[in-house]
Amino acid sequence: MDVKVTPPSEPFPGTVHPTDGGGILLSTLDDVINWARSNSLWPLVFGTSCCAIEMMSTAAAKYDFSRFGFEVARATPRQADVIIIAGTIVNKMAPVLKRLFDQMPDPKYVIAMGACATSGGPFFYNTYSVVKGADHIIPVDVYVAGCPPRPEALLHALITLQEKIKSGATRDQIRIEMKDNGK
Amino acid sequence: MITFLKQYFTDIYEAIVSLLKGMKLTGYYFTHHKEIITQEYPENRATLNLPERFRGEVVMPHDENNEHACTGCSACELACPNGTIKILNKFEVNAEGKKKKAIDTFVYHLELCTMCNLCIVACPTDAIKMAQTFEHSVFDRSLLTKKLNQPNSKLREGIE
Amino acid sequence: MGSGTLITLMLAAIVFSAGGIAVSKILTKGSTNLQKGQAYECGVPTAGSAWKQFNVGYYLFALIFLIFEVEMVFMFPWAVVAKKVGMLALVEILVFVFILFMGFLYAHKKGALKWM
Amino acid sequence: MENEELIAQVQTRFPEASIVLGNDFPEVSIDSKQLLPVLQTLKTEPSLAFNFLFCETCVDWKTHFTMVYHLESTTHRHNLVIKANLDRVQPEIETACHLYRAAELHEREIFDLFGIIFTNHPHLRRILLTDDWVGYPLRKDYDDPINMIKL
Amino acid sequence: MISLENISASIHQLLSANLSQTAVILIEMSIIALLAITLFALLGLILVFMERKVSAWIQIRLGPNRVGPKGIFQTTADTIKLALKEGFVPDGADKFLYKLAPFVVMIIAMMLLAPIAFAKNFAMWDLNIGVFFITAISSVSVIGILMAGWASNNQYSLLGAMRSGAQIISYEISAGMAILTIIVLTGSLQISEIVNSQSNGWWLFKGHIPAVIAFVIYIIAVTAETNRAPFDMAEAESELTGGFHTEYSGMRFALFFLAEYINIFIVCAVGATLFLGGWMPFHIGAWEGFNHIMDFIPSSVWFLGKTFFLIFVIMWFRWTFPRLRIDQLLNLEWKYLLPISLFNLLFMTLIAIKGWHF
Amino acid sequence: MFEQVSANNNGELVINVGPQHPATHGVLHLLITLHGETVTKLEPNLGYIHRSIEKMCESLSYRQFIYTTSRMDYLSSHINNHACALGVEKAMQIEIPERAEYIRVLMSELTRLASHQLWWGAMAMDLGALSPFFYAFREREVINDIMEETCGARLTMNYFVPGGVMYDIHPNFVKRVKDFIVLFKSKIAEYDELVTGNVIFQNRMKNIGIISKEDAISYGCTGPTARGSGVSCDVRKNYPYSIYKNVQFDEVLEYGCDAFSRYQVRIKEMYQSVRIIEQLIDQIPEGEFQAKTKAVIKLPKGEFYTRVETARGELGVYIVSEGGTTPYRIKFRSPGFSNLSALEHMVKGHKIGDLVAIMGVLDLVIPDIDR
Repeated sequence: MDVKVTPPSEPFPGTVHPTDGGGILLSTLDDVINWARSNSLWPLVFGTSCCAIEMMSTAAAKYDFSRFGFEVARATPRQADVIIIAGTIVNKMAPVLKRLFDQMPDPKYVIAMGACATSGGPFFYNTYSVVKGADHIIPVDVYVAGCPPRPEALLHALITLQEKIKSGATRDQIRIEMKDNGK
Repeated sequence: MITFLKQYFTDIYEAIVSLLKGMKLTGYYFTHHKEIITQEYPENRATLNLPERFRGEVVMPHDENNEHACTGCSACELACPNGTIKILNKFEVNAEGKKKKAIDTFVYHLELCTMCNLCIVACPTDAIKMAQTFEHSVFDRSLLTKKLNQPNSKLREGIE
Repeated sequence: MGSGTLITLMLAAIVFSAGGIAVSKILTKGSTNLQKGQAYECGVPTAGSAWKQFNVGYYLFALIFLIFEVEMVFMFPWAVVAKKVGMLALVEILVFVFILFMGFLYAHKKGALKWM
Repeated sequence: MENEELIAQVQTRFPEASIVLGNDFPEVSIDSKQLLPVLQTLKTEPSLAFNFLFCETCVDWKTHFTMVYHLESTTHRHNLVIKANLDRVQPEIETACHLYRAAELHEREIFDLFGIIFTNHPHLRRILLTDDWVGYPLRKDYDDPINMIKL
Repeated sequence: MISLENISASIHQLLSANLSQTAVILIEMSIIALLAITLFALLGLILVFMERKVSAWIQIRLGPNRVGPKGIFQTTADTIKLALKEGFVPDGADKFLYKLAPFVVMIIAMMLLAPIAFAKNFAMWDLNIGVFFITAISSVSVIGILMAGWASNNQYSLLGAMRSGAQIISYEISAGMAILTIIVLTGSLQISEIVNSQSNGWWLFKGHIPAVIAFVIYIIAVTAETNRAPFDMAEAESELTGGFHTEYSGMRFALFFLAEYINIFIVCAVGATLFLGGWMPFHIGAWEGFNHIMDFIPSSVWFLGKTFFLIFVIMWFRWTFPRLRIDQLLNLEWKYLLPISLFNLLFMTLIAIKGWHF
Repeated sequence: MFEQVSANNNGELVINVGPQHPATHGVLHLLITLHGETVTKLEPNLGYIHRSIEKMCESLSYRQFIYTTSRMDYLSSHINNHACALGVEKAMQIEIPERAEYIRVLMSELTRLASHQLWWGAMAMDLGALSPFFYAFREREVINDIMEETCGARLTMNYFVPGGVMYDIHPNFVKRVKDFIVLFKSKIAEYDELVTGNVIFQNRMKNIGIISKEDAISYGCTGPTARGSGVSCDVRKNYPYSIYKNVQFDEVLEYGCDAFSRYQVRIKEMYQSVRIIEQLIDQIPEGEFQAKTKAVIKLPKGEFYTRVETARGELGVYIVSEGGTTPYRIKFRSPGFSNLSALEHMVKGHKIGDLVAIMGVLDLVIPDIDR
């Protein structure tokens, strides 16, 4: 089996670029655009199971993802920027998820939260109705493991997504880069 | 008519009182910023202490000689409810020339793991434990499949 | 200045909105797929179009309140001069409000103010 | 009412049924065609008054199906299990949803997962799975090589 | 002393001295247009940020604080993001009306800014029927919402639009009645005159109980009129997902969003003008020293202070109360607000005619 | 999928509520027919989170299957685990140490409190009041911290194992629970101030979603839903398990039959949970926290039915064993499933806003319904 190992102690994404007011000093238009997009990720109200509760905890006062400008949760995909797939996706739900993702205007991002959305998790084996990972349906930008992940882990995923948007890299670019780094 | 009017105005009065009560409460919180309980996550990373029982991911502790305690007995693999752990064994020849089963690769699928602790309970040699890490976000899910035993690591002496 | 201001403001609003929309048209690239243009209804296909006959109750409601609205417009000129005219203004508005109120009670009794 | 007394009383009413005291509740095995009259009597008889169907399910025994009805009386606080065996080729049983409204969704679920036909059910359609699903997944011989990865 | 009045007057003088009349008008118009757009954008940014901070503090959390110092660039980022988001038209929609609706709402919101007196003798157009103009024009915004809801060809939008139609029309009445009670006192519809009539005290204090009742009714009615919680029937996130703007995205949605906040600003500005004396400083009877200090604060600060206080109150409502049901909302209007405001108006007329007010 | 829905001409709208809708608390799909804004027909469509847990459990051992139940009704995960553990213990006839029993009941009641708090916040959010959600989560986070310290997880604990609990309680546990009780008692008055007494809230809750006692029984409602209609159905009282028979508490009954009664039942249940915790917290006996069990659990042949009271109602676990290491069939009788069947009865003739309020007060957890 081909086993991949994460290099120890990668730099923490949140500290790579200082976010404080950096936007107005940036020179190129692209950077401004990416700065705005990364700091204004409005999530779609989408949760299917346990992870949705942890997502609510993240929204609640103790963890408060509104600090990132994240709190404007929209109930309609037309105004949302990011889907947090919080929970298991089953075969019956898959077309709905695809439809929701399709109906979102560009640019759109996806965070797969928890084991179920990442890979099927506890329902990987011996079940007849669970989709083994949301990336079989829609492209996923950031995966976060855990069952369910702590609120801090979701915030970490969010910061990781922000880094990705700021860098402007596409999914393919990241894949190639990872291959180059031998990861 | 009088009773109707009386009722009418009592209703209004009570309604306004109940509404003002609610506003008083929210107004209290608005003006008392010490009630704010937000923990700022990325900034408080240095001081963030998770309880030692928190189950973040399975790790295999190695000591300074690059030795671990896993004998490759597959008890954790059997205990795991959803195939998170795969143990690949190899046969080592030890000093006396006997063939002995030893661990080759301890594959750990973090993306499948539900942190149920059953493997830790099942392990007879306490070779694995739960770590308190939680920052598992990656761009590619293949990165979540991990090899727990470090390269060239050996079984610690005295563990059967 | 006068009404020119209004036209200016209208133009300003149009320029502002159209400018914003134009910028977003120029700078964004969209994508198309089969489902994007369909109506959003909680993630499942809709049961028919929204453009069908709907309840007449909605119109009734709007009509009744529209009448009140027009009545209120009549009261504006009265209000300006009420203080100068004196008691006569009060009597006049009493009559006016009385008739209005009767109509209101009638509408209420007919159930026109009940939301469907 | 104590279990022994209950068993005796039920036995006198339905002499053809076989009653055993299970691990938790008395279990009455009846013929599947008798289901409705039996439930009717159990519900309306004041000394029994089983008015609460708290669980309804099915077990696939490979040779036959067994419908299991868990009944409780909210007035007397006694419980009873009704079991009825069904043919595996053409499983059919009368619906209980006109006596117990709770049965409606339970029976739709059983139809969905076991493929048991409930006659006179108002809308017997799939409820948990999509309409185009093939097979009845909780049957023991169900196999789905695409969706189901065996450990 | 530098004030907006002096600045505008000197600009006018400067221009008229050098240029022909047509050119002066054209230049002044473009200045106004520019000012209006800037004000519009600025108000939107500030109000959205204020809403987010108010909600955060009420809800014992911090709110946006990572984008820029203390998070003040948060709404800027949001605006840029929304402007750069794909705005598309659903296939089934009535394309023309769908695209027109945000323009209608925006034009109405912009036009309503005209008669408002931002400072002493400073308004874009101090027309002699200012209050009437606001009442009349603001009812048109419902057409924009109905248009948006109907053109989307979405059942949620349609329901939201229907609701907001009924709601805005009906609350217009009690808001109008509340305004009328003050008009009876002032005897004028011109905003500058209404403000001037309060030089010796605000109508809220001068007008006895009827003025207070009218003020409360006004606040309730405008909260409903601007579709704010607890009267946010038209959007009702937990019921109708997005209400009338369910299908709107990107810049068009941003325009609705912006117009909503501008409308709040306008109704609060009108409330401050009618009841709290507009740009008039706060004076207490014979305390000469105190009154003198109050006069030192610029009139625009007074005006904005009062307006933002009212805006805060409306936000406070939103983050405290549950939403009403649509029929309860209409009950509230015709069972409580409308009769009370009618009788209140009569009562106030009596007071005004007898001269019992201060 | 549905019975033929024709776009008829009498002004009726057919609207999908869900699967992605903020008021359905997950992925419930309701197809509602509206006349004006009045609901005339409502049809639930389930299965958007049907994860085939029952099938999956047939291939898991008795130690392993417990953890899947945490994912069913994730808001009362301890109580779900309790039901499964009780079922296995009953079949194996394992005696559980008293300390473990105390810990289990304490944990269950803390879970119930946390669940009710989340319900309170989420219900207020459905009604359009957003701040209560944050206040409810503030207290809930304290419970979560206590849980995390002892069980190692915040939501899906897997702490109850056949024979007892996985590990002993944390040394801080007793003190922190006591602190929490003090805090909670000072804060629950705010709940009443902000929501219960609010005139808007009362008007929206009273006289909607009426279900009579007979109907509630017939629909199989349990938990606060049924107790709001005066049906005595608390498993902790009627069929006491664990050490509930030694504990003093009241079964909360309300007779209003409407949504407001159900609301009050839940609020009062919080007080009862606090009462139970107060009784037990000082008396946790010393001793083992886990009984000695065999490494491989084999259940004797037979059928075992266990029922417990979760935060939403009666959970039944029906285990059919053939004598092997894995169950032959497992059926979870989930409270939400039956409560949902009464939804149409409750909602018919009410407005959309009422639908949201009634669903909010039913406190549906969709994975619990779909399993």
